[in-house]
Amino acid sequence: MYEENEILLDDLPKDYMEVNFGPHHPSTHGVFRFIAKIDGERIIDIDPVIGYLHRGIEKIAENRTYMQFKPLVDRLDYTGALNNELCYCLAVEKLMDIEAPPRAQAIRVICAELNRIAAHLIFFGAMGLETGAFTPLLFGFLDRETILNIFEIMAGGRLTFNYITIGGVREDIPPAVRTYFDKFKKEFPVKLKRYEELITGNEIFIKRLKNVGILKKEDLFNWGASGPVLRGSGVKFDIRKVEPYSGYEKYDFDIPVGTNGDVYDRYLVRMEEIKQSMRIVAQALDNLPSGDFTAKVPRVIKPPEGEVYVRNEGTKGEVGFYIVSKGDKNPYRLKIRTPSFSHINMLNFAASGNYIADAIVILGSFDTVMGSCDR
Amino acid sequence: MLGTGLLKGLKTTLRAFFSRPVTIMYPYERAEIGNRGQGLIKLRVTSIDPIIYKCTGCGICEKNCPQRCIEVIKKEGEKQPEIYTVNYGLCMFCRICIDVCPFNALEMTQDSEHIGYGRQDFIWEKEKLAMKSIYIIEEKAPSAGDAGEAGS
Amino acid sequence: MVWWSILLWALLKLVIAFLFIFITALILIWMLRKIMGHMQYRRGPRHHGPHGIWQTVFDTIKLLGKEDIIPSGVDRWTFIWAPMIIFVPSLMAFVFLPFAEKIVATNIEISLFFILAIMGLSIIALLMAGWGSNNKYALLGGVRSAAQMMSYEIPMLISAMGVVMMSGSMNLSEIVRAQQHIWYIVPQLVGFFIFGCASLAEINSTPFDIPEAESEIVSGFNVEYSGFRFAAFFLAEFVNLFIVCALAALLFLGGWLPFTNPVYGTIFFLAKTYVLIFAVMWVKSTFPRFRIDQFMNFGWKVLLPLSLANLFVTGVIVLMVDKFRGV
Amino acid sequence: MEIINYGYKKINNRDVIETIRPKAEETGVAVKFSEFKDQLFCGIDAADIKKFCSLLNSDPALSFEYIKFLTAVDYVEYIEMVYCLYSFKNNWSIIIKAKLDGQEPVVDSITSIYRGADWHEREMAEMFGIDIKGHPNLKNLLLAGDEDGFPLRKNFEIKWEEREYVPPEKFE
Repeated sequence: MYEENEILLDDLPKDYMEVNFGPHHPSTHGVFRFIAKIDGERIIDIDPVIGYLHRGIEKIAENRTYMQFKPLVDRLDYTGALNNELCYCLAVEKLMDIEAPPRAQAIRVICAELNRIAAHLIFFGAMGLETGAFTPLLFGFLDRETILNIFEIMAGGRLTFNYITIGGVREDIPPAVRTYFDKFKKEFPVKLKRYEELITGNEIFIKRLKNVGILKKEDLFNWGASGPVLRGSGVKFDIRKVEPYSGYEKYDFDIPVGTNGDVYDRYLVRMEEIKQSMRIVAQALDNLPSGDFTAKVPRVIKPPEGEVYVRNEGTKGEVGFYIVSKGDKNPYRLKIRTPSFSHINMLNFAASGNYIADAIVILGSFDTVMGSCDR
Repeated sequence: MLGTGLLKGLKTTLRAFFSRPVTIMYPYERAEIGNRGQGLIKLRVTSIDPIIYKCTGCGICEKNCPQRCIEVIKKEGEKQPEIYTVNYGLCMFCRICIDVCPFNALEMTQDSEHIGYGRQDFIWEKEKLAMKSIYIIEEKAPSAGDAGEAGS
Repeated sequence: MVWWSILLWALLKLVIAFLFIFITALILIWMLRKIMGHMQYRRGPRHHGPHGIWQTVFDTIKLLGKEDIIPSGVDRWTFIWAPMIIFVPSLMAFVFLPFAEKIVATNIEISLFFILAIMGLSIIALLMAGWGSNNKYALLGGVRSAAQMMSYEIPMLISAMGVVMMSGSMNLSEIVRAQQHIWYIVPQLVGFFIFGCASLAEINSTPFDIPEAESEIVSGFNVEYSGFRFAAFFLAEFVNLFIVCALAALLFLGGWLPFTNPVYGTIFFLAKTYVLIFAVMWVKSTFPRFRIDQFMNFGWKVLLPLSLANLFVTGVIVLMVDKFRGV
Repeated sequence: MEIINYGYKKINNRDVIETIRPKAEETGVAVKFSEFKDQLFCGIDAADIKKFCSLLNSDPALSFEYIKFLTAVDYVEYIEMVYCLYSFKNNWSIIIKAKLDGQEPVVDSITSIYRGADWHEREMAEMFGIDIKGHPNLKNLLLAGDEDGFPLRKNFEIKWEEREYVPPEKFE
């Protein structure tokens, strides 16, 4: 029907517009830039550019003693600082065969889970912002404030703490935390129901998130995704359950697992994890074992020669520390495995082919923090 | 029905509209900071008029500070450090110096309101470290009109 | 009347109209910040004057005082004239907007038709701004706003036609007088819903603020503007908000109805408009934003057929009512 | 979305070694197992990393589909590549180590098997100067590329230098 020399429409040379979602962009979760080739509203290809927040933490680690390096670990995933500290301290303790006393383990679980709630509340606010609603951010930060007050009384800091030390915890948990948390436990479920009303049930929100950025199990394994991104696609994998650390096997809590792996499921998984973390902290506070809060640790920490890899369930996914020690004060080599690094690696695979608005929402659903991605 | 999610969302914001706002007016009202708050580090002093510091200038805190922001210089035979500066531009308030000090001559206060116009404003000498921070400004309470509203 | 007194009188009216518009825009900006604040458990501006009343005045002075940056590589003519052109439709719409029984600048027979036509002009300004500022984000924003305005202009007009059919005339004062015994929101509820959605889209309000979507294209067409040009865009947006709410109040809520004398009528009309403005701001601080294709589907596949059906049903009922009354 | 609670299987490295050793012999990969604090290490030589990883990944009984991380350690005489794999099906994890030459480290890329290793390898290439053959796009990931030497090598000395600000010439 066509003559040979007639040019078919899609043979015409197409040059796409290269839009630069630059390091300074409202919804790239920190200093992260991706160059998107777009054809009208659809994104053809995404080229992520990272390294703007690269501080060379792994090189610094080789010139610091184990105690000196610990405050730097908070600066990795600054929204879930205590989880990083816990993972680092567990790694060093595994090297030196130190076991934290039960009270310290319980206090550490309380810190880690409260920090997870705070990080998920930031995610809730950011996800609202990505889809265009400004109010969830304020609601989320409003409740995060009570958790930060608890941290201020217990650990001293609000975002970065240096509270969990090698062998236990820096100071004992004050009784005021109990009263603060009881008040929080009474008020928070009411507010959480209010979030469900405000945004989770909202038809526009559901239309924006359902069946967007669907990721299957096999691809996620291959790309090395972890945490809520993995559980959103139906993988029953939570490191607190699979390799329990710091006494997690003592608490009974459930793991939310999504069904069809789209952005909405990842959102629901994280909102459900807030409820589960509340249960854990409540159980931990109820039967808090007595006893001292730190083990006997030599003043200068010199772990024996060897290498160890310990991983924890951080707020964004699997956080791991691979420490090679040659027996002297400084670690010989320290590799930090962070979830955001693998998730942004997957961005092109997950987000290209969608609209610009969807790509932004998919990036938001990975909940990446540039501190932990660039190290 | 299709619109219920939207209507529930509207109900939430309306309830927020008629409930009390939670923001505090920062320079006039202040949220109280827990007693373990990470504020500026202070040198402990045993007596005031001939200022005698508990610190003996041994320099352990200088060696242990991850950010190398403490500088201690002491002449031999002296009991007190001749120069003791803390560079708050670099300090990350990790309290390692307080832990390792054998004479517990350092303590952490809760005052974190310090402003400076240049990098040199953040390098504090001995004398400034010993005094209570002079930068907490006692602001006058908001005008009557606001106060009434703030109370509601 | 001698010719110069006519000129003087017209000039006076223009100054009054411009002052009214300017003050309304300031009030609306302050109102938005206060309402949105309280809806998020925080107070709005507080520092300048009781409850921060003078905040927007100072903002405007700041914006006017800012340096007027015209980026290099910009299409100068369109960049400079876009903010001027966006103000024109907003101002001209006030010429035909009746506030009370006799209070209207010029009362012509087809005032509704004129206002709706003028509202369509602001597309040109947004496109000029989008193309003129030589910035990919702005271009995306401009083209998106053109697509949005065009696809939501038609449902808006057709839903307004339902009211015109019931009242029989295009003159806004006639329409208001025709709502003596019953406000048109009752019979024309569907029309009111369509007019509401379409006008929300016209003024880029939240469920439909695709052109200036902060999270994707960093506030679309007014990315490169600063100083008084940005103030022009900002004020025009709020003036459009006032016009659209005033129009909805006139068409569906019976403008100044129970009070025929000018003073009470104007106050009551403004009260209705501000109730509608509160509703728009309430929606603005709650809902997330549509995606571009869902937004187009909603416009063409939902609103348009719905408004045509509404037009058809109204026509049939009006004809039956006329035959029944034997007109 | 369903909410479930499940226990965990304690892994012991014995049966991991039993299953891997015969399969490795078949494909001709010299494997040396060792244990340290209940972690399973597996030393192989650099040439057949790709073969071994594809075996671990594709074999249904092993199914090590997940790559935890990939890094390198500079022991001055030689550089050691460390691969850590994990199998969801039977909750096994293994750390594979391979020694590369100290001066010109060369290894072939496993991005074709584990897409997740893409960026890890790019980072190792720019931090250690390892020449990774077969990598799709091997350009700088975290660094600007204007450092002299490779930062994470032990011979990279950290020096404080004042770089004066050179304003770029007029934008073209």
